[in-house]
Amino acid sequence: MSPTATSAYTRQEMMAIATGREIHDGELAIFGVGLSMLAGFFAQANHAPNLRAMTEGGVYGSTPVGGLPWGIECNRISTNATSFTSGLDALGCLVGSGRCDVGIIGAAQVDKYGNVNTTGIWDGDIGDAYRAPKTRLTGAGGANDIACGAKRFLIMVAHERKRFVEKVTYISSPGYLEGGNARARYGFAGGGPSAIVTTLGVLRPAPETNEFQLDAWFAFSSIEEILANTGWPLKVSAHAHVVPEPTAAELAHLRKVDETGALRRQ
Amino acid sequence: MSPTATSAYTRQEMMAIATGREIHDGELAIFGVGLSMLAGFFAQANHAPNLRAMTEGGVYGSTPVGGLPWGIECNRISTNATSFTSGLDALGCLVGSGRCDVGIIGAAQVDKYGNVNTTGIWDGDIGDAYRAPKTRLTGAGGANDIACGAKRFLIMVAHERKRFVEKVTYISSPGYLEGGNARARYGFAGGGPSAIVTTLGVLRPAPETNEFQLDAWFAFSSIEEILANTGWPLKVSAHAHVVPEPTAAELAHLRKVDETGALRRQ
Amino acid sequence: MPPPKLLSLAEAVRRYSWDGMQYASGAALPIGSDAVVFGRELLRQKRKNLHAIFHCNSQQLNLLAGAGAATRAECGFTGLEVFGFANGLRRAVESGELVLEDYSNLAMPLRLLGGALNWPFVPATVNIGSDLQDRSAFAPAEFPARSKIATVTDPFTGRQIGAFRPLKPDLAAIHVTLADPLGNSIMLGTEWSRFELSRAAKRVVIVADAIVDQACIRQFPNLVRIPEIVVEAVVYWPFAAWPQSSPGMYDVDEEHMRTMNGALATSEGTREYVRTFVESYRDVDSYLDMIGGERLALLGKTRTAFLLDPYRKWLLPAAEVARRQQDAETR
Amino acid sequence: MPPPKLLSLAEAVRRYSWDGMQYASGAALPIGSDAVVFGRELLRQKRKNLHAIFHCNSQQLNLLAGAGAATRAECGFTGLEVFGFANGLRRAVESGELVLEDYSNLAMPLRLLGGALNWPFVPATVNIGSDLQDRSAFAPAEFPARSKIATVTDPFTGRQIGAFRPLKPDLAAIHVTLADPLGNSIMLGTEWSRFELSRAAKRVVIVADAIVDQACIRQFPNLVRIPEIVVEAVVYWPFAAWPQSSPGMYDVDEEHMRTMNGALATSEGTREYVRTFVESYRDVDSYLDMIGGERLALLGKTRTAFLLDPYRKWLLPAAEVARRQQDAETR
Repeated sequence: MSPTATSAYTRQEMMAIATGREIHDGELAIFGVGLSMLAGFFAQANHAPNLRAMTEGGVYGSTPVGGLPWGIECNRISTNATSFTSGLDALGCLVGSGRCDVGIIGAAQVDKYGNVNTTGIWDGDIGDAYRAPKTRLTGAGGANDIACGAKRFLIMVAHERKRFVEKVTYISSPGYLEGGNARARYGFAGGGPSAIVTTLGVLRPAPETNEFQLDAWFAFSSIEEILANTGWPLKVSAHAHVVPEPTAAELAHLRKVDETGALRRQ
Repeated sequence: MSPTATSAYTRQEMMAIATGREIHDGELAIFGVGLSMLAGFFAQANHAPNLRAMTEGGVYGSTPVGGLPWGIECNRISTNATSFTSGLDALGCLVGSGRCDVGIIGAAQVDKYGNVNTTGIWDGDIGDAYRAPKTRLTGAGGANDIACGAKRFLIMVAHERKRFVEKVTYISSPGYLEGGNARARYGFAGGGPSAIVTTLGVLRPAPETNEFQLDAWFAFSSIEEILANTGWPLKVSAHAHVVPEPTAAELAHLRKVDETGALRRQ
Repeated sequence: MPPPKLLSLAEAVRRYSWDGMQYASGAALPIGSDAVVFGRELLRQKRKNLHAIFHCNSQQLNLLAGAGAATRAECGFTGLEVFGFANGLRRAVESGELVLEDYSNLAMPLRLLGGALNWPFVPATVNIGSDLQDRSAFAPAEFPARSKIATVTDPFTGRQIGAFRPLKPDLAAIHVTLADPLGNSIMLGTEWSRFELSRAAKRVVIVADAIVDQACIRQFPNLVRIPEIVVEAVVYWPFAAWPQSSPGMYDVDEEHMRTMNGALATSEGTREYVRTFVESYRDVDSYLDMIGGERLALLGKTRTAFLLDPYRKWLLPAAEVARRQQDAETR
Repeated sequence: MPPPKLLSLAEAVRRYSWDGMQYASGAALPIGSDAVVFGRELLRQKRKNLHAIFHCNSQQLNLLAGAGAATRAECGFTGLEVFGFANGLRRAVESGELVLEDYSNLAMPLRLLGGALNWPFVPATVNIGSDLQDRSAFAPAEFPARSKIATVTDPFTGRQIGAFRPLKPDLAAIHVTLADPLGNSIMLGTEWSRFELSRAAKRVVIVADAIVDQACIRQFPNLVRIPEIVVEAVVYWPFAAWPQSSPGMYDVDEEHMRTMNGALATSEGTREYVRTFVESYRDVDSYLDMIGGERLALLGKTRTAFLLDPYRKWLLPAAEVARRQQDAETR
């Protein structure tokens, strides 16, 4: 638990709430499994009642019941849907097309330009010829499609030095690539990552360069702690500030969504 | 009515039965509206009980009830379907893909290479610049997709000189184009028209050239009558023969399908 | 829970249509499900220079073309199936009042799918090698008309195929059998290309024969192929496809199909038809009176009625729909 | 009326699978509907060198990979969602026993759609500009790996996009909730990409949790997204997706998801798992006994059970299914 004045909450809960605050009422939003789903449905419960939420499974109009769904198609989220279609519909017609306002994805590794690796961990560079990773991860899933197509997307990731690297070994989902307007080369429908929300704070891309810099820290963290846990020389925004702590209402809404307390386990 | 020995039947009925005889049991077949649907479901009723019939509407597993359906989606054929999907599924996944064994289409104009015009009638050639036809017809519909994708297709058309032309003014649905293996230029999944079944007889493509020639006449017609009603110098196959007349069973099956007697009106 | 989207037909047309727009409807078939009544309202509100995107012609396009409201159209099929040629459309094309661009019945849904997926082009293995590819009514001087259906080289084999232009109509009026007040929609009978159209169009207005309680939607989510997230407004209008049919609801009105198409063969007949069957009613009730109770009863006695049985208990009474529509409109 | 296609699982695997084939399943999600039991039977019949096409990994691919039966795979997602990494697949990839080609969750259904439509390539506006496009496990020396995801030029704008290779698996084993004896199939819950797969695969075997009378199919034709005309055989197998879930039928078996994935982390554990949960049963009954009546009852108490209610009255009793299966097999 974090040592703060207000009611105790975990770093994961702060991360979920900070992510949820990035999502606005009425938006068309897509969530992945786990943390990202909790953050998204927290937003819907707390301040975005008209959020048009979906999962890449093509599950529409539902809200999880009985706790964190085991997957985007889990019965916990399929039990009160208004529509079931398909992955091609959700990720293609609604996300890859550029129609979706915001998506939330996770990362095993993220770099200074918001490129995400969820494919594997290699010992050093992959090299000219592709080779299997030392540690195989979960692959791109729908995150690549969200990163290419959603008008903007949020990256949720535990703030650890090994995860925040100068350059990811493998780009599973494109951020700003080499920075600047490198994305333009590919004509992506989507605009790129608008924020990296971590267990310690919030990073946002700098104008022009699109290099991520420290925008805000949490009440329980600090600029120093964040710099120490970032694997590249992280720039600090001139307007860096502390993120307001969760309100009692926010915590209540989050914990209602996180019925099984996934975010309260340390 | 035709002046034949056996029970009276119309030229249209003979055309429908001759067309139906081209369809084999177990095939995946697509029928258009009107005559083509009657010929197809006659085949199913008469000799192809395991025919897998569909319409381009994505209507599967049904047989018309209450007479000739007004359209491929008419309630008369929608009332006992086992599956409804879409035009993209029927014409794309099942026909354009090359999966469908046989299709039946109609024609306003057909030429010596089996090219079909259902788009319009012009006064003379269209010319270099496109212009609206003097008489606008129904357009290509699904016939172009059947002509491109079905393994083979049958053309049903009233045998009149104005309809059988050296070269159609406008190719709505490709036959053998300029003949020979001209179709190969476009890599069509389908093989082209296997027969033109008319109110007077049956035309089939000659080997190599793929020019249609007279293969068979009906008991009530003759080589002379067919030549006189064809707008190009029609070659006669060395094996030209008379088509066996409808059997009592065939007529019974056809008239069961053609409940409202569409084919018996002259 | 988002607000209900029930709107009157007149209000929906006022809000979401304009002169010169690219207007798509029903992704319809000529005999079946199509928002024909939406086309009638477009005429009542004097919309003109419409660029019509119709997978197939229907009595709606036949009427809009015959009355001179549509001046451009893109279609796969332009007849009325067993009811013959579409006289209104035919007359407009032959007179040059309407410019008609021809495609096939597979090309149209593929172009809508391409719009839905926001692709720059759609691979074409049909329509190529025919005058559908070589001739363009929109670019008549161009031969072969490669700005209509281009050629593209398969990067894996070097083989040349065709490329369609994707479609993204400004507005789609989509007829469905059942919708809830939010726009979650159930179609009975073939979808034809209503699924692709609902994702391709910039805006979607649902025109439903009946409104159901959301409990029906949650009981049959796999039937809800058009979810509310892609819907702007829901119009309740019984017999909205008349004289065409709606599986589970009513059969095609054979007599009026002929009457209507006969009238559309001449401009006089069309003016008379518009006076009698377009401008004559004030609301749903007077629209139904115009068709006539006896005929409505007859058309409703469809063999397909059993298809509606699983959903009947959730049908909202007209009064309840009216109440919810008022709530929605006065927000 | 075509003959029924009911086959025993063993017979279906004997007839339609072979070593080295391109095998696709469920177009599944890791927690949900997938023909997991078909994968168990592939192991029982010692199939090997399978080239697996799985939109997402599932416990089936996790098992086939962990047991060494699959040596190549193409996937969009390779984890087990909240259950973590797929240990069997992971071990096979890290050891080099299985070569895994990575795509995204949109790329896979688009490639299946391309196969279904028999396109030479599919336009790609995702996966480009990332290592999904530049790196290929099947062509490791090639960088950038344009034989995997090529570039193609839009003929209308000259803009470059990507091009996917279409997929046409030799066999698809597709899990559905309900099927009639001919193969007309109803899915409850997301289709994910079962629709596209059913058209892309050269052969389709349906694995259904329950068999319904055709009257059910004719009552709900719009739910029948996989019609019998694309189906070779129908296998009746209750709890066919276990330990995964089947909406309307049963929940995910959380404990066995962990047990199974735990076992697949080592080759010893995998051998033990195969002995205990793959080779141990003789038929449906002993398969259900293996899971255990108490657990079956618990899993069957799913919140989603109401989704099955409209169809319950048409469910065929096991004995009746067995009888019809015998008829079909002895033809």
